[in-house]
Amino acid sequence: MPAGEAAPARTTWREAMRAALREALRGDPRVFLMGEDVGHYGGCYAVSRGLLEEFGPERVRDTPLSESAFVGAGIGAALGGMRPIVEVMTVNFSLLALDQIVNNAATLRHMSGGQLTIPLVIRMATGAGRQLAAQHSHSLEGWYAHVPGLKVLCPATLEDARGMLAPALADPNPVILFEHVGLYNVEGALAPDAGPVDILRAAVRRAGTEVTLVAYGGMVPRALAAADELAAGGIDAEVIDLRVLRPLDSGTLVASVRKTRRAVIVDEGWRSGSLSAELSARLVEEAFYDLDAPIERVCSAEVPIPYARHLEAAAIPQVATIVAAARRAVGRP
Amino acid sequence: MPAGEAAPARTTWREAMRAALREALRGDPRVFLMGEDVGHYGGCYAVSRGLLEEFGPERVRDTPLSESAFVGAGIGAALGGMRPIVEVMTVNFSLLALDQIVNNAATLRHMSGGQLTIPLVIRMATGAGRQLAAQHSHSLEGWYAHVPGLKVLCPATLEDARGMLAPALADPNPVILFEHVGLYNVEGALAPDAGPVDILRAAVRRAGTEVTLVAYGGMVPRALAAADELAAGGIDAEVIDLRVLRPLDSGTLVASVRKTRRAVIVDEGWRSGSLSAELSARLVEEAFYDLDAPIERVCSAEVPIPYARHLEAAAIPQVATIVAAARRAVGRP
Amino acid sequence: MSAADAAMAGDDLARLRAMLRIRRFEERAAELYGAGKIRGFLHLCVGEEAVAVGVMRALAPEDAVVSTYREHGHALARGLPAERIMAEMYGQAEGCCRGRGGSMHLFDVARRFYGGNAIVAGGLPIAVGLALADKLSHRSAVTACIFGDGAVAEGEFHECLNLAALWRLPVLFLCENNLYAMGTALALTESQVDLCAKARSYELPAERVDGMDPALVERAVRGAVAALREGSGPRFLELSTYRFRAHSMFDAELYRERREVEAWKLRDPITTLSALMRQGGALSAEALAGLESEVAAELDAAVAFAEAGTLEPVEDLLRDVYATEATDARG
Amino acid sequence: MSAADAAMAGDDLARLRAMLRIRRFEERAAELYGAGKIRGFLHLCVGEEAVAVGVMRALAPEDAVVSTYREHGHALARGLPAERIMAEMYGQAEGCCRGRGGSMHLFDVARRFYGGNAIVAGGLPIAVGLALADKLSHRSAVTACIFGDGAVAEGEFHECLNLAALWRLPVLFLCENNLYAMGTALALTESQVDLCAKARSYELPAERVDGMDPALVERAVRGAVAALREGSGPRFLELSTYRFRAHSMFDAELYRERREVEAWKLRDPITTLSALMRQGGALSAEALAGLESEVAAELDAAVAFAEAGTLEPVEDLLRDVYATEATDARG
Ligand SMILES: Cc1ncc(C[n+]2csc(CCOP(=O)(O)OP(=O)(O)O)c2C)c(N)n1
Ligand SMILES: Cc1ncc(C[n+]2csc(CCOP(=O)(O)OP(=O)(O)O)c2C)c(N)n1
Ligand SMILES: [Mg+2]
Ligand SMILES: [Mg+2]
Repeated sequence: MPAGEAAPARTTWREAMRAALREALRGDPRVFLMGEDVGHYGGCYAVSRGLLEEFGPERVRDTPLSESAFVGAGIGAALGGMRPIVEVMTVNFSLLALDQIVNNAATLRHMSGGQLTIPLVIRMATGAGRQLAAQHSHSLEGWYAHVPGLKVLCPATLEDARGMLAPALADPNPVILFEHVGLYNVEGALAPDAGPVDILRAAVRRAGTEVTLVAYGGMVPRALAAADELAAGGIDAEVIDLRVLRPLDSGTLVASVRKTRRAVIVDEGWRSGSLSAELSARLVEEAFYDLDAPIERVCSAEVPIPYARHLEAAAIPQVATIVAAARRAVGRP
Repeated sequence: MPAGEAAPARTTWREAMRAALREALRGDPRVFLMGEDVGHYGGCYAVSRGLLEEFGPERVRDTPLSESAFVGAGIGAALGGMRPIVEVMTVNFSLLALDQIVNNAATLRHMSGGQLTIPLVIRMATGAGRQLAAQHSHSLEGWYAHVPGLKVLCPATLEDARGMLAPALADPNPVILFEHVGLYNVEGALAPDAGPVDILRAAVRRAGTEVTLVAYGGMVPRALAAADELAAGGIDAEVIDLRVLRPLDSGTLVASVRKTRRAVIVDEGWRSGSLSAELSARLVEEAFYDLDAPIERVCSAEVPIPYARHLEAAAIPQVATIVAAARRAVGRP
Repeated sequence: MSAADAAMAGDDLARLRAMLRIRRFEERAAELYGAGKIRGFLHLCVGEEAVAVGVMRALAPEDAVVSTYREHGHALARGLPAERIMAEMYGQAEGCCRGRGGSMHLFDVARRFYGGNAIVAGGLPIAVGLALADKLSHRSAVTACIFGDGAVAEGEFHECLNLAALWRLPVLFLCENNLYAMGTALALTESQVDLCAKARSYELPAERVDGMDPALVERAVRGAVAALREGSGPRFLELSTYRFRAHSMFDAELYRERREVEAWKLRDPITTLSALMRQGGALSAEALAGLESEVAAELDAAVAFAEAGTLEPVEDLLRDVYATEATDARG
Repeated sequence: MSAADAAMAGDDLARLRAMLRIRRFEERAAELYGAGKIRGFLHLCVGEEAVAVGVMRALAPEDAVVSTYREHGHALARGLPAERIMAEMYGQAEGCCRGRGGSMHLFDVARRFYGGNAIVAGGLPIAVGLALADKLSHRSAVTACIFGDGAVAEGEFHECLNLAALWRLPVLFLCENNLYAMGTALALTESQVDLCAKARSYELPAERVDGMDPALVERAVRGAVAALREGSGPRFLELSTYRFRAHSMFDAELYRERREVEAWKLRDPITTLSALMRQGGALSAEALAGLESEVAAELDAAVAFAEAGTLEPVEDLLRDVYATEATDARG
């Protein structure tokens, strides 16, 4: 599915990501992809399958299991003028590289008085729902969103999966791009000329008047499903897809809540200290007098995500729990 | 200053910590201290000075620069029946050990169906204010407070510096204990029989009626100073020292805000996604209808903490900024 | 048959039975995965059974084991009941971890089996700490720390081999070298592919062992464990082996040649040992069939146990996130 | 005096001057720290000047340098103006990093001096990446990556030596072995104290060099850089040296004997070289005095520059947290 040519009407989220990678590798010789098993294996979630064959081992580089070294090497390569795309298999493993990301990627520019530029993209999978248990299912996007010097993106739609990589690479800052494992197999139609999207603003995915549901990444489809269910019950919900986790676009959120006067924040992170808390705090700061009810948060239970299907499901936000929260918010529980 | 005997009327925060360590090492042969330079050097902030001489190299263990290995070894030793106290020099370096802390220490008990117990204490310095620049001055307590399976303590007073270690060691869970670098030299009087304190509740450090100032660790003295200044200006502030960052004692906080109806949260973390956000969210959830004004947050600027004194000061919360926020909250700016 | 020969034959039979049990368990697991009974990531050790069996036979009950996400064989050989493992993979309350861990996270504190770690090299620091606890407590236990060739590239490998050697801790580092980390061949991950040479650079004795022969593995581990118990410091064994199946159930196996797999299958530890025993007259066709049906019966029972299992109540989701009383932590 | 001797003498003089400049700079810094003009952590390299000078003389302008928090000497020898460094340590806008980095974080992109990293071993991955960029771009530059003996224990050392060797990247790993990491002696941190042996386990050439002799350091680095430029893959040099002063301004130096320090001081690279030059007639007392006053004048000017500096406006605090336009990142 070469970029620029006619893409199939139907595609998967995974294929959209792959098309974006292929386009990036084709379009700029400074771009290369590196990470564990991105090459010969085809990517642990099969996103990069076929790219080694097309671009060769210099540009699609399998790395040893050395998260700190290869993420840091991405920083260095960006300093050296390249446009690296580094894949970390999942956000859990990214903890092994967090020193490089926080202490180097995020600080070097400011600390050097503006001398250094780090045009780096780090992609990583995140989220639960595949019964991978406690060491593979965390959602730590909120941590990255806490760090000045980083930009953090979280595509939810096919358009964003296809279109966020190019502007992330064009951005002169380190950009973390999260891919929810539950989305890879999502199928849908994508315009043949789908291209770059903005990486500045949240998006209203469904307009509504009575309550605002805010979500990002893997929770967006659930928020939309909840809105459908609410609509069936006579409640008109607006759904906002955050898209950009840092810097946060609170403006779109505030505008929505000014209208609906009620908010439900959906976040797969553990409740305490998740990004949902920041969104709540911002709403209180920027729209306190517009709120007619306490802000509801639907987050993951504060537990290492368990393997068993029913426990995992109970641990993470579900359509039903979102619906219930929205009903509470509008006072029709 | 042996524990149990008469302590000097005056002591420093550093000495109070040291007395707690000494007592722990004396009282339980399963306790040992390990970390970089805790022994021959005397501790990077001189907390453990003299302990090697008293307890020998088996129990006061200098480690190689290998944060992941020695923190993980602390987890293993705790599993093996010891009561390790692991010192990580600063929270910035703890990123190198975060995989062990999040993926192992915090998950093993739950993931094993309750079979494993990890009575481990990890001490680390945190905070800015000593012009140590961007790789030594972060405040990431909020990250740790996000993780189920961990307990997180942050002593501010001499009593807590002296008294939190014993209950932390007695706790069968991994406990992270943060020591703000700005507190070590604080001097004051400590009762000769100062001993264990609770590690469950926040504390009201100053009663007041018009606005609640919430702080923890290094920000507590600043909140208290701000309260004094506010009192001089005729505003009666209550000051709450959070003490326990996980599990959060929102009860004490809510009770205070029910009374004062206004809250200012002081947090040295970068504003977006700091613990202050969670506190704000909880107040909205638990005391929405009691709030008479938007919650104010006084946090660090979203910037890698710079070296220059004036820039560092501008980046972190100051008494004046706390006072100003409180004035806004009570509507007398 | 001399007494020694008889003992040896008995040992061989025990080894064969143990390996067969693992093999058949893995085959069931694969089937049950296909049937949707087991979910998540499933990593099978088919082909590598000799390592699990050889290692565990050489350990004493007081020794500790730290393993990886490819640990069914280790767990079974260590004595975890097949039914508890099966129920765990079914996600049932009767599983060894109440269904919370699944395939990658088997634990059994009574048998000092400390997981089941799915962070590559993440178990090494824990093994070092367990050994430190044993040493500080003047116990003679050793900790067997199993990991794959892929783990060798991680910083934790380096930090832990150094720490163990520096402090002369009773850790036996056991590297299952199956030549690949997922789809990445050893030569693509290590500048020095001689892993024993790497280990020796930390000043610890290192030896390569044929990991397709359970008796050789057992002998090497016994020797190492004996030295460790005397306090001679940590050791490293590289166990050359091969996984016959995909890395996990999601692996399309694009990275290795069919031929290579077939060549290794000729060295199948189970068929090799049983053929040898048959030749030597130590195993009749009936005995082998008997073994197989014994194992099948055990696994039938394990599956039935899992099928009959119950789900942990959702209300217990938060149970054991925290320990609530100060129990003595030593398992 | 032959032409070669004259050249050599000229080189020696340049080396002596460069070392003296660093030594006097460090002494000023210590004084200014005492006076409260410089704050934060201050790590001096007094005693280690031969390393900085030998290394930097062997590098070309297109080469990159990655250093540590003990980097004043490296920065000065690399050509960063003393006044910009001094102003940086004063926290002034005229500092090389606008006062944001301070002593531990000196950067100069024009000279490809990439810090100034205060996370031990944190610079190594960056060096690997810089070298990867050079290699992928078919440039002949090499990256000199300086770190201390303490960094060798970190996982990143392991990961990076492997990665550089595996990919044959033009990184020159330069380990300043001053025998201590803060207060912890090498034998307390490494099971194998022969750091070259450790490096060789990654299949890269390693050599120990007397780090108290700038000419020997320079020769070794020149040789290594020449090989690197030809694409022969990374190399490791261990530079044996010693810091004469405390680790930082907070260090009570409880961990080493006065006698040891005194013994090393007898090998002071500056007094040794100047004595040799004096003996050989290559340096008169007047010339030495001249050097000293030249250096003093430069440092007086640097201090005056810093004293006259201005503070970055507080309104600019957030400037450069993010880059705002797509600049070509290569410095
Ligand atoms: C830190 C970390 N990085 C990446 C992964 C993903 N991953 C799982 S298994 C594996 C390969 C490990 O290979 P090896 O250690 O040789 O063990 P094997 O699977 O061959 O038994 C990888 C890359 C992980 N689990 N942990
Ligand atoms: C990751 C990390 N851990 C700990 C420290 C604290 N620390 C600063 S310097 C130092 C010693 C480093 O020793 P070495 O690498 O030998 O360099 P030297 O100071 O001797 O030049 C330590 C432990 C740090 N900066 N970074
Ligand atoms: Mg392998
Ligand atoms: Mg050193």
